[in-house]
Amino acid sequence: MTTIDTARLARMFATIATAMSADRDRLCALDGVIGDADHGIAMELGFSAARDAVAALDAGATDPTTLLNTAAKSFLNAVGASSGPLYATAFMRGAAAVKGKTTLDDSDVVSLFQAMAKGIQDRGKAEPGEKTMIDAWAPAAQAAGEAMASGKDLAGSLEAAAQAAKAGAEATKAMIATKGRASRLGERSLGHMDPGAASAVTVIEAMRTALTD
Amino acid sequence: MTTIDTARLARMFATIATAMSADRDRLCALDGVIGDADHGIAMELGFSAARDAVAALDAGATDPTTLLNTAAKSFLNAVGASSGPLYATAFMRGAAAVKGKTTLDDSDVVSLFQAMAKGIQDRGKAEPGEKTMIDAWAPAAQAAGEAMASGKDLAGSLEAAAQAAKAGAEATKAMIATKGRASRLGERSLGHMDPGAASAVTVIEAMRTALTD
Amino acid sequence: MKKFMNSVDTVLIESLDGFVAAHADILLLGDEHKFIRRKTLRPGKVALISGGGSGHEPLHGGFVGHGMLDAACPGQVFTSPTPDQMLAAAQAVDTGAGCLFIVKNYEGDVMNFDMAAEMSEGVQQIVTNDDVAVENSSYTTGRRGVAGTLVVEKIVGAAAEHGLALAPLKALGDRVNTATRSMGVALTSCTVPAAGKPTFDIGDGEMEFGVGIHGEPGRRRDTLKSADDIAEEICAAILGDLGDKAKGPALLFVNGFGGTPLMELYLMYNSARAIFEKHGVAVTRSLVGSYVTSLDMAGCSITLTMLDDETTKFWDAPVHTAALRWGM
Amino acid sequence: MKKFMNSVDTVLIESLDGFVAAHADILLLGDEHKFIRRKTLRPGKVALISGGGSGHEPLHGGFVGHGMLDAACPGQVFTSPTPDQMLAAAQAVDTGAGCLFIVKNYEGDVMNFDMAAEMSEGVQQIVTNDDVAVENSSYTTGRRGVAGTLVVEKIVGAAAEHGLALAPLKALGDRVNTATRSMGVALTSCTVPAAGKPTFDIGDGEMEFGVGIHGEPGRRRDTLKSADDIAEEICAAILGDLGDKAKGPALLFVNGFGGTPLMELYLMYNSARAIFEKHGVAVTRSLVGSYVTSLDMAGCSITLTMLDDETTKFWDAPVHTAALRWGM
Ligand SMILES: Nc1ncnc2c1ncn2[C@@H]1O[C@H](COP(=O)(O)OP(=O)(O)O)[C@@H](O)[C@H]1O
Ligand SMILES: Nc1ncnc2c1ncn2[C@@H]1O[C@H](COP(=O)(O)OP(=O)(O)O)[C@@H](O)[C@H]1O
Ligand SMILES: [Mg+2]
Ligand SMILES: [Mg+2]
Ligand SMILES: [Mg+2]
Ligand SMILES: [Mg+2]
Repeated sequence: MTTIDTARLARMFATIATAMSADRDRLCALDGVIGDADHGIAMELGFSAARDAVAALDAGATDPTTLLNTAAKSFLNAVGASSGPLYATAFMRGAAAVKGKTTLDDSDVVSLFQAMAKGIQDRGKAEPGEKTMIDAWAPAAQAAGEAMASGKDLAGSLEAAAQAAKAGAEATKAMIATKGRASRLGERSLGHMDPGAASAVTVIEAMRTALTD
Repeated sequence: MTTIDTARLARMFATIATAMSADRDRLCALDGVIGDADHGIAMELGFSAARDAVAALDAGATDPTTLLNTAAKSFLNAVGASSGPLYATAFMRGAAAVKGKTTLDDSDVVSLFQAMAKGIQDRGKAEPGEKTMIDAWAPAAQAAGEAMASGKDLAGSLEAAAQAAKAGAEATKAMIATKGRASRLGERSLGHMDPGAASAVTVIEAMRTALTD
Repeated sequence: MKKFMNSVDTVLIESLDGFVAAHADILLLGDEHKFIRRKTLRPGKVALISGGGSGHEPLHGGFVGHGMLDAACPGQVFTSPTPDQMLAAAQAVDTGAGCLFIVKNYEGDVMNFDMAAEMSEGVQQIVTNDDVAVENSSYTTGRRGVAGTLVVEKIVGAAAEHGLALAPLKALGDRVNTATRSMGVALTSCTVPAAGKPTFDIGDGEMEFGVGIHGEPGRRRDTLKSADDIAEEICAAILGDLGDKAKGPALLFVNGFGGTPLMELYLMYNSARAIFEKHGVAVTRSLVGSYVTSLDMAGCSITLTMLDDETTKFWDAPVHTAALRWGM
Repeated sequence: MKKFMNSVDTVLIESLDGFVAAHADILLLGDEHKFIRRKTLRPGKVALISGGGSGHEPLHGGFVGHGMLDAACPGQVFTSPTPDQMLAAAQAVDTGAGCLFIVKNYEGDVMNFDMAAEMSEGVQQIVTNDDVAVENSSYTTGRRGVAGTLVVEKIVGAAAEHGLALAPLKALGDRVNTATRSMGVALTSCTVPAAGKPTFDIGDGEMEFGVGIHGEPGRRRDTLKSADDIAEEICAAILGDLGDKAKGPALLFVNGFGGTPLMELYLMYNSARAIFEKHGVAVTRSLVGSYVTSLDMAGCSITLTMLDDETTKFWDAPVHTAALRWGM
């Protein structure tokens, strides 16, 4: 059983930010096909801002909820694209899910993870199958919960989540977008991976690495 | 000694109009190099309007002055380009020069011709050498007057005018424009014939044909 | 890319600085360029705040002033402003009677304004969605908010000036939005400064029918048609969508996308007006110009708002903003 | 050529029909589209008539109305109107106090207006020539009249409304013209409908410095510079030409050529204002927008008019035209 403290959560944001910088151009290219080509920029900007904001906190004097809310707010105010409110809501809901805790155990992290997915869904009102990041996040949250319920530890649960996200992102290729910018393309969106789903895979993979390695 | 009546003057406008239609594209092309590419259109429009206006008059009941003023007005109102006021003024001055006559003898025609050139010069305030139609009209008017003074008939005088116009137009190639649209080009106008001088040759040649053949 | 600019990163703030300097008699700039606001507020009046991606100038900053908006929040080009901007604007211009956000229906904008609304007290929102180019059908995202947003902002702005409270203002805005339909056509693409090249390729003899104001693709690509044929198709889409409502007095608004000159816009107005009037619409108010643009895109949209006595009165009411001004 | 039009031959009249229909509250169209006039005349007021080639919209038709012109005569695209138009306009709007023609300095326009003036009684003329791009030097034709013409029309229009007689109006107009300097830069060519193709070729990385409003070549072709560098050169030409006069209050007018969006114009305004103020000019009045255009050309001009109390008062005076409106 790992114990995640705020310093570890702060490092998690640094890990995601690094991953986003590396993935930026691919995400912009994906968004260029069915959106407006800025998704990589938005994700890099958002997570860099979140990283900097949480790094500026005094980890010893900050609880996970405050850290996550700080990340949410800085992400939100850095990014005007759709991904801003979606990830900001994710982290705010995650913050609420771990309210009162000073450190997080395995099941707390899975709850946080599931709350994030729920936050994205509540904010964007997308259902699975609409070709959005929800097609990665929803199966990932479900897989993490199931893995934990079946006795897996955090590493195993997040591993299951990452794999489900990957499969979900892959599946968006066969979907016609009915939410987000790509929805105006109708059938023209077929055959292309949703950029938000693609970046979700990167985020989730980075979270797994940062929280379990 | 020929006698020019209003019917003959009306036919003169028809002859010029035909010549202008034939010359239109060349004049537009010349104007395209150092102006705004509409000189052929303007001249065709103006002389077609003048032809139609004078054709509508009752030749028997109209004196040359009225006919020329009618031509001037219809030319003026048909053409928004610089050539409109220039030729309109030419014909109005020509009209004034033959005021009171019912038919024109050789020297009347030469006076009319000289008044036209003077009218163009008064309206446009161009001096010879400024690369305008004046570089054809001024030497043509002078040559016509000198020929007549030296005893030539109308055919000979207009023949001299046409030749002087041609030489004058040719000479504009070596001039830098200081009047008209081309004046903004400075030295860039060098090497190109002035379109208004080129059309003046055509007008004068058509007048010669119509009044002497 | 051929634009008057110094660097991609400073286009927006330099332009905002110039804008507010040129209209310093009526406007102020918020800290960090977060918003543009009226210089003088009217205590007790509901505060109207709009905003959205930049690149649609004069929308929205050009509509801040007496009789229209109290503040506008400019996002980056074609990108929603962020909630901190709306919160800062609300804090600056809410004099106690509440705030009404006017938001164009794009998910980025809607979600960002939603978050700002959730973080505030006493905020209502109007979401405009006048674009009939996107058919409602299966797309749950719904229609885009385009040029009709100006009409909502003008009429609601006048009503707010007149003293209407928050709830009736929201109801009025929704009613105007429901009475409004727009559709656009692009002849060229726009070029986003940060991208440095046209958003889409379009052939010399082509046009994009039903284009959005960010260069989003439209209903279809077609060969370039005559003005009358284009107007015919746009007006048919608007009339078809309005159905029975397309009778009686209306405002006809022909809007340029930034690269189309007035001469062509008035020609389109002439075509569209004839078509609408043939169908029983009485064009009693008109607006022609480039008010809701898409950077340098050549193209235009046609907007029809069905009017009644109340909305006509509010349309006519005095307005003093950088881009719309009459009666004062 | 990508334009909203039905046929080259009818572009102008369809556009004029739309224009007057959209502004039927204040405008009337003369027979055969010879002129646009105010609906309501003020007996005893000197009649102000302007005009010129079309393609510069909203100039001049957009400036007809209370506080500005009484009539405008539209020529074909980039071609002077003919004297019958000016005569018909004068006949329609001269209420007995005489007529003042406001003419941009192009030979076609000057000669056509001259002929109309000679055929009328009681006509005076102001010829505007604010363009410093063409250096005076040996060219007897002199400078072109460009965007500064708007300033002359506004100030003289207000003075006419105020009751000034013909002679002092002409003197005032000449004074405003003398206090005004402009210069423009083109990023793209315009396309004349009848020509169907761009007037000049210009490379992706080039601009034309000192271009005229008909696509005439300017001082020189150059590589595309930053906004600040462009503003620097234009302002230097204006300041250099004004010499000692460039001190004190002034109107700064940044004008778009038709294809340049407001965002860029305000950015240029920001650059130009900083430069002028550094040189001791106090920018007390501002105007930014596409008012004196060159069809669809991307580009802009900067105009500076040195103001005094009287001209400031007339600039501020109420105006109600299609394109400029304030105070009423
Ligand atoms: N309503 C929504 N719910 C969930 N995800 C959404 C929604 N709308 C958009 N997205 C996601 O956001 C991604 C685009 O993000 P981004 O490019 O940052 O925003 P924008 O579209 O505003 O430019 C899409 O690929 C999609 O995955
Ligand atoms: N001031 C002037 N005096 C005499 N001729 C002139 C003058 N200005 C222009 N022109 C003549 O007019 C010709 C151009 O005529 P046109 O193309 O019809 O007019 P625009 O220049 O108005 O388009 C020039 O080639 C020149 O010969
Ligand atoms: Mg995007
Ligand atoms: Mg975006
Ligand atoms: Mg010409
Ligand atoms: Mg011409």
